[in-house]
Amino acid sequence: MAEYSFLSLLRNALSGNEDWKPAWRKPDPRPSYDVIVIGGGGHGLSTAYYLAKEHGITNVAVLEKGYLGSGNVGRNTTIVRSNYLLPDNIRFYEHSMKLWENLSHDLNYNVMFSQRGVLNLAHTPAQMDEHARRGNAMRHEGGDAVLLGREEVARMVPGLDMSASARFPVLGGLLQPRAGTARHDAVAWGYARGADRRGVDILENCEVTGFLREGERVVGVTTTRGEIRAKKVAVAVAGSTGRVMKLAGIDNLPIESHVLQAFVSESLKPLINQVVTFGGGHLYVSQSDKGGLVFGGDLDGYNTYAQRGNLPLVEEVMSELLAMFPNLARVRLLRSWGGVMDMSMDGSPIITPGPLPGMFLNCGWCYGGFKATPASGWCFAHTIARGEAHPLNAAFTLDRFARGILIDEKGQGATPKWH
Amino acid sequence: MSPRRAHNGGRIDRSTTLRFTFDGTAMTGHAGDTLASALLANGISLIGRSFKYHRPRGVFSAGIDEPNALVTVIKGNLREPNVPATQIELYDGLTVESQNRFPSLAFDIGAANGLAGNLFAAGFYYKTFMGPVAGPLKGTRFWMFCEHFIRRAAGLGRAGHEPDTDRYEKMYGFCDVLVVGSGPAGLTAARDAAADGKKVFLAEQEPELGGTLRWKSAAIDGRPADDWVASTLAELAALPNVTLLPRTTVWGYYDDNALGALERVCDHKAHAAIGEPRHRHWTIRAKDVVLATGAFERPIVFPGNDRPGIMLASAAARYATEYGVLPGERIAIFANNDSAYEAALSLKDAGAEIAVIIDVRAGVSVAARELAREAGGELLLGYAVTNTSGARRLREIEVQPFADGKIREGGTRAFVVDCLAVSGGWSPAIHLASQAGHAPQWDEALQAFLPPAPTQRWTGAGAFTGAFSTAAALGDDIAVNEPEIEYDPAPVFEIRPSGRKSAKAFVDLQHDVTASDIRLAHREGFRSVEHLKRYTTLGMATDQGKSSNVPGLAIMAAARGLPISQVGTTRFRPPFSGVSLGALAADRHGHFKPERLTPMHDWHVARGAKMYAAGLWHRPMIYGTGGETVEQAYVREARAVRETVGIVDVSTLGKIAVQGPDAAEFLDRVYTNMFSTLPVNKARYGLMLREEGIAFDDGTTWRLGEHDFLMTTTTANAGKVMQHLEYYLDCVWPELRVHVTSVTDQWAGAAVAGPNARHVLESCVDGTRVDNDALPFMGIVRGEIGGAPVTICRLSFSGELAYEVYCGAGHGQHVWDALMAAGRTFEIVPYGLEALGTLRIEKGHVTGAEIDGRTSPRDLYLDWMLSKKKPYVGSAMVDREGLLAADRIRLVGIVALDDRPLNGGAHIVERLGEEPRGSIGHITAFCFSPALGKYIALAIVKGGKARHGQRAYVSDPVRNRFGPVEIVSHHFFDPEGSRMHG
Amino acid sequence: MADIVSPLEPVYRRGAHGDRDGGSAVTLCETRPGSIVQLAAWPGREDAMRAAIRDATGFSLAQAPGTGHAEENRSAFGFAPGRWLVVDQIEGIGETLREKIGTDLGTVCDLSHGRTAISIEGEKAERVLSKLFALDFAIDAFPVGQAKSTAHHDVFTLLQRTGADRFELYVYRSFARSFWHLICASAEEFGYTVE
Amino acid sequence: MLIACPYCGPRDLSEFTYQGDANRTRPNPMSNDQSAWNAYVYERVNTAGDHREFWQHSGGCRAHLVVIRSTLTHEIKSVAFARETAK
Repeated sequence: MAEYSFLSLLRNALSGNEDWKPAWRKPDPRPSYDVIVIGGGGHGLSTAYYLAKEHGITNVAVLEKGYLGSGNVGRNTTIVRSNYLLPDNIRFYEHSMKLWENLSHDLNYNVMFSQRGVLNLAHTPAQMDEHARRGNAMRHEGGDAVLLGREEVARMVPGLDMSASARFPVLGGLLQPRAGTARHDAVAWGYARGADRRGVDILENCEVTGFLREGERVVGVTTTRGEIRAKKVAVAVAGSTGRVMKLAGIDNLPIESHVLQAFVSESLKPLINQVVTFGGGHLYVSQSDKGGLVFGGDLDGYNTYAQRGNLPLVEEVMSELLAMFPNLARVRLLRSWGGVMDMSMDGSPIITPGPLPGMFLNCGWCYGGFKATPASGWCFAHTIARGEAHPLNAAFTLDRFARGILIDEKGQGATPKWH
Repeated sequence: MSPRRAHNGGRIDRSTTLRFTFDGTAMTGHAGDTLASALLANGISLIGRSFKYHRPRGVFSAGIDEPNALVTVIKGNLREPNVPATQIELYDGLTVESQNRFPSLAFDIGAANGLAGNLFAAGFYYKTFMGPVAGPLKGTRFWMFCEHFIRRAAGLGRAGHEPDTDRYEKMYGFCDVLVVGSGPAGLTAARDAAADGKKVFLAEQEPELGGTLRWKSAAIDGRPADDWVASTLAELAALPNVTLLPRTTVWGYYDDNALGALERVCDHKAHAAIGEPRHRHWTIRAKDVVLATGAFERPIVFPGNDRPGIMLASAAARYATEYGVLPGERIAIFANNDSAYEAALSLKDAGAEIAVIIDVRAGVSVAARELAREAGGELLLGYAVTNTSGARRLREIEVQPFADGKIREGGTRAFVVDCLAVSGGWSPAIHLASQAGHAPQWDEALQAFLPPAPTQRWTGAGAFTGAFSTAAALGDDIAVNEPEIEYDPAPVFEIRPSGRKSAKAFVDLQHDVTASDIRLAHREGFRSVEHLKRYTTLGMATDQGKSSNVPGLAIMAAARGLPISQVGTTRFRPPFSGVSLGALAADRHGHFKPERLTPMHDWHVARGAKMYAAGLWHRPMIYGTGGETVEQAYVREARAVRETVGIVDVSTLGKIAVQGPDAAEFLDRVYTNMFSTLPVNKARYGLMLREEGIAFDDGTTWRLGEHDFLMTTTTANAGKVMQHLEYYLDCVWPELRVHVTSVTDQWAGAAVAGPNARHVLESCVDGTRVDNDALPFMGIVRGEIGGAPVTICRLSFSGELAYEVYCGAGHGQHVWDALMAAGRTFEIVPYGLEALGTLRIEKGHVTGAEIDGRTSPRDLYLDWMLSKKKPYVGSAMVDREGLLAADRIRLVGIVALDDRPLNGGAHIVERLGEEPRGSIGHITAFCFSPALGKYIALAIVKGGKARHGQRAYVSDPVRNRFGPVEIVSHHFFDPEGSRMHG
Repeated sequence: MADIVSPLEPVYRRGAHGDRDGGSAVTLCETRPGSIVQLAAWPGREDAMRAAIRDATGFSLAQAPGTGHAEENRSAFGFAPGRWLVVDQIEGIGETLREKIGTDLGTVCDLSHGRTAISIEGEKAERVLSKLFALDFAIDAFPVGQAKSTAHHDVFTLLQRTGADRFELYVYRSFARSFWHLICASAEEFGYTVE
Repeated sequence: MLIACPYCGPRDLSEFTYQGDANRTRPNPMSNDQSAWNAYVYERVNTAGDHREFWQHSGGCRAHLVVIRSTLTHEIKSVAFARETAK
């Protein structure tokens, strides 16, 4: 398949764009593979890509029940950052960040990762200290973080309510300069094309309906496109984790599925350059290259598999956005949508062999899934290929809850809606 | 030739002239005009520029589906970008700007993009801009360099930086029936429901009710349609059970028949009246909903279909009939169905010349032929428009014979026209129904998606259901006289001349998505509807694809060789059309959160206290006296507490009345330590865990009676603790007879602390003694201060002899004043949170910075509070291996060895290197300790106590503070507690 | 006894405000009752508690949720399962009730200082309240005497309808000033009088 | 969503707080069965379908409710006081 480049664009433009080929093949399922990855979202596709690229395992199928990238990889607010507090998370997301920084080259696909920075605002001295704690934690793990004062924030983000009479006046903020946004769909498509070029079969409209077992061992799946056997079956289905794992007889997991709404405004000329988050509530906003403000807030806060939210949360998010940017009241909301989040009990993910022999599990991404895409696939591929976790995901086990070795980034305990 | 005002006709008020400016040019219009109709009346046809190629664009529709004519409305220093000119009601003084053009609308250098159209085809940016693999532009740098320019070129209108000072408002509405849309079907439904005695809301997005009846030429009950509308509206308006909501767009259909609606209260006025909101956001709870939202006309896609002067046929007719505006002098009609023939006649009646009617069909109904004859002009059946020309507006069209879905070469004819009115059939406005549930159904005859089966309580009416005629909308009981035309269109969505290279044929006018882009998406495998949408951005512009979705889908279906029904449709999500963010925030715009004030708030502010936001509360941080720094102020305040006496407002502490015969048992279960053994009139410090064995909250609980406890919580966790208690009482131990009630606001609290605290109380408390016998440590007495009843508990957060004095909140200021007066002799000093923090750091007491939701009681050396005699919430999990691990971070004290301030959030390392590495923990709180004369801090550090006496370093790279520290016990001051027991 | 200071004092401006053409369609007043007392019955003892309320106030409250009654100087209503609020212009009725209500019946909790009472009256009262609460204020859905527990975002509120166009509102004292600003602003377009 | 509080009647979602899965049973407080406690605190059935769950009418009468609600459609099948139905 042809490399993408400016020259190839030019050549094709001159021939009326008639000669472009599909970005990935549409093969029929083969009877068996070395590895089946269930879930054609960002994590499943990147897992397949790194299995092929890093481990030379190319006899791989990615099974997607709908169209490729129909889950959260195409439903998020596109933020990429590694500004975590706890060392296990910082190391993992920092690895992800490094993969992001070279991803467009790696995939020969422009995922438009733009490092315009993520700025977390602080509104009280205590919040400044919390941000400093996190920024310092990042710096001690080799990450980048800058603590900004009030004036620096004001200069950086015009339109922000910097008045002393603001309900929660801005005192400063924590900036991660290397963070930013990427074009979410392009990440799915780029990984799909990259995996496909290395021989991976991407099977769309192929829903898993059950698992093939030999004793305890998982040896394949039944699907709407027939039975497919595999030496290893990997599950990376985010919000659908509960449903898919039930097919394997795993009825209980430290996961709840919740809906997270996201919002886009009409397209505007450049207004907000960074990703800015509010400290007087929970809100993050950035502006896409097309000009729409992309923003979101809290979960609706109840278990659901429906990709739809409700009005109270919509109103909450808007009031938080306007508390930060009172100049936006006349801007209009254009679209909203919901994504189903696999909320874990401590807010951190699970990337692990098991829980059944022959099976591998990747879930619990909470809000963190999109930015984790490269590292999640990278670590999951390692775990599948070697049969054991890489040091970067060694902490993300399933038994850490029972053992009390929690990675509770927000300090909220087993209340998934607060993570 | 250009559009102009017709000599007569329309519903505008020609006697009222309104002034407005467009790009600085003064113009006039009439009351009843929209900006779009007024601009057309002024001969303006170029109104906007498209998103990608910056092509000149004019008015395309007459409603909410407008993709082209977007402008920015300026009010004072506020800008409202991207408003369709078709949605702006003219008022005197209206000021608007065109957008997405530089330097001017007529000459826009961005139009150069159009020259490289093939290069900028769908998805082009995914394939380039990656930049070099190595060198200074490696990584993301080259992309970010390019992106800088792409961002500036993209975007539509420009929003302002000024805070919007207008008012927005929320409104909750409850009704039996919400009727959405006030066309013939909506009016009938509202009238019928009202007649049944139902409480009815009738919402209409336009300023005037009546829908298509305002511009369609039907006769109802033997009267002109507008007469019928007027009398029906008068009838409805007179009914007490009917609420009419003009200018109200129902935009979202949520669970359990909750609908969001935006009422534009003041957009059509130069100024709002006193107290009037600009927008009002309704949440309407309707027992039943009638969706009478009508249908959108859709265009036919053909080369050169985007020039100003090309518009939907119904829009052209509406300009002529409703606004008295001719969109052109010499008009061509291009259609695949009969409805455009009605439009032709309306245009002719308004004074335009119909040059030609072009229809892709070989034959049309008798009614259509009759309309064509009346409208005049040539009727070209079996023809299609294949090209257009004109620089900034339409000048000429080319037509060719068309049969079996294909252009037949030869026979090209040209017509000089200044307006082309197009109709490609009708799509019911099913958006709300789709939001409410299932996927819509494709109807082969109508070539349109019909609403899905309801999953919520709604019914459909009129054109929404695919019944497009007025007669069908009104039902059998009402006689309607209208042409009996066929609405079923020929299944023709795109005219695609073969062979020669043709002009761009636009599907999504605003986003410049062409038919070739859709075929390119198909070629590259982006074939599902969602991939198509995401890859090409089809339907993602401000009009949300109201006119482009179906043609786009049809072109993809053709490319795939599948019927449209098998290609599917994208699910509609809220909002149906843009909703101002201000309206959604409503009264919280400008007032994000309420303020919680203590009874002594005004006193603190009057005393110059610097206030601190603690959740929703305001608390004094310091009481600065002239010229003091924060540090000087808190050191002065804290020193006063250690040396004489201070007073602090503790009213914000959460206070929960825990009452009932099982109250003591309940407390034993929720606290780690024992409360059933607490005597009446005694208080005890308590610790709560989460079930996981992690510290949750702490505070003192006072036993006021055998069955009557007053629990205090931290300010931050008051709400959470309350909910925690209620959860256990309702869900886990419903058998316990305990009531919990929030009494935070019932009591004002003042802590009086310091060696002279007892003297202060002695001189102002009546009705009780406060000496050590009457009021020992953790004892409680009741008395009066200044005539107000008080409850006094001797407990200490500062480590000094201290008392918390509680009184009714309404007496709070009175008691505070009395305490201040009594303290004058002892130079009593009011102190704020900083001094409070200083005193507790010196004592090593923990607060939220240490109880951060991750620390176990052992991490905080609170193991002594874990009762072995009884189970409690958290007891089963507090001993898990992870919580006992040796490398857990645990509470210690820190002393700066370089006599420089420390910082909360600074990390601790064993050694300093080139780069900050090897964190072993972090500082949770720091102060200058007046008692020790040093900068000290509390920290949570790996190993905890085992490191006492060790040298370490503070490493605070985000504040560039590094230096030596000593790790010590967190009990810095008076570890034996002799002072507070004294 | 010391005077009870209202949290609204610095912002309470008697007289007519807002759109004067609206003709003061709404009257707002802080009613400052002397006693606000919560009574809570143990499960199964609700009837006995209602009897105790009848003895103390003379009001016979029906069993149905939210049932209440109001007279000039006194009102009582249910607002939660097994919980009632008794409001009286006289101070200290908590003590009287405490004597009548034993531990076997339930508990008494004095909230006289903890809640701020505001009345709203007038033809636009329903409309003003509809801006703040997700409740149907139409009289058939919210009859006279009835009470409801609700919240405006963070501000927990008890409402009792005490007349065809009159409601009494009880909000947490610490929020009262913010709430007062809000309700005044909501009434502004109709014109309002502070009594 | 609209939850029909048995005390207050149908009320808007904005008045309620989700309090989690109501399928779990808290082990006997004296029990030291770690797997039972782990199941209670950390494991969820995460039903795709009718889900038994706690809600508190926090912006109303403050009662906890047991609600059976579809996690696929948000349709509420039943609401009852938790005190009367909790396991």
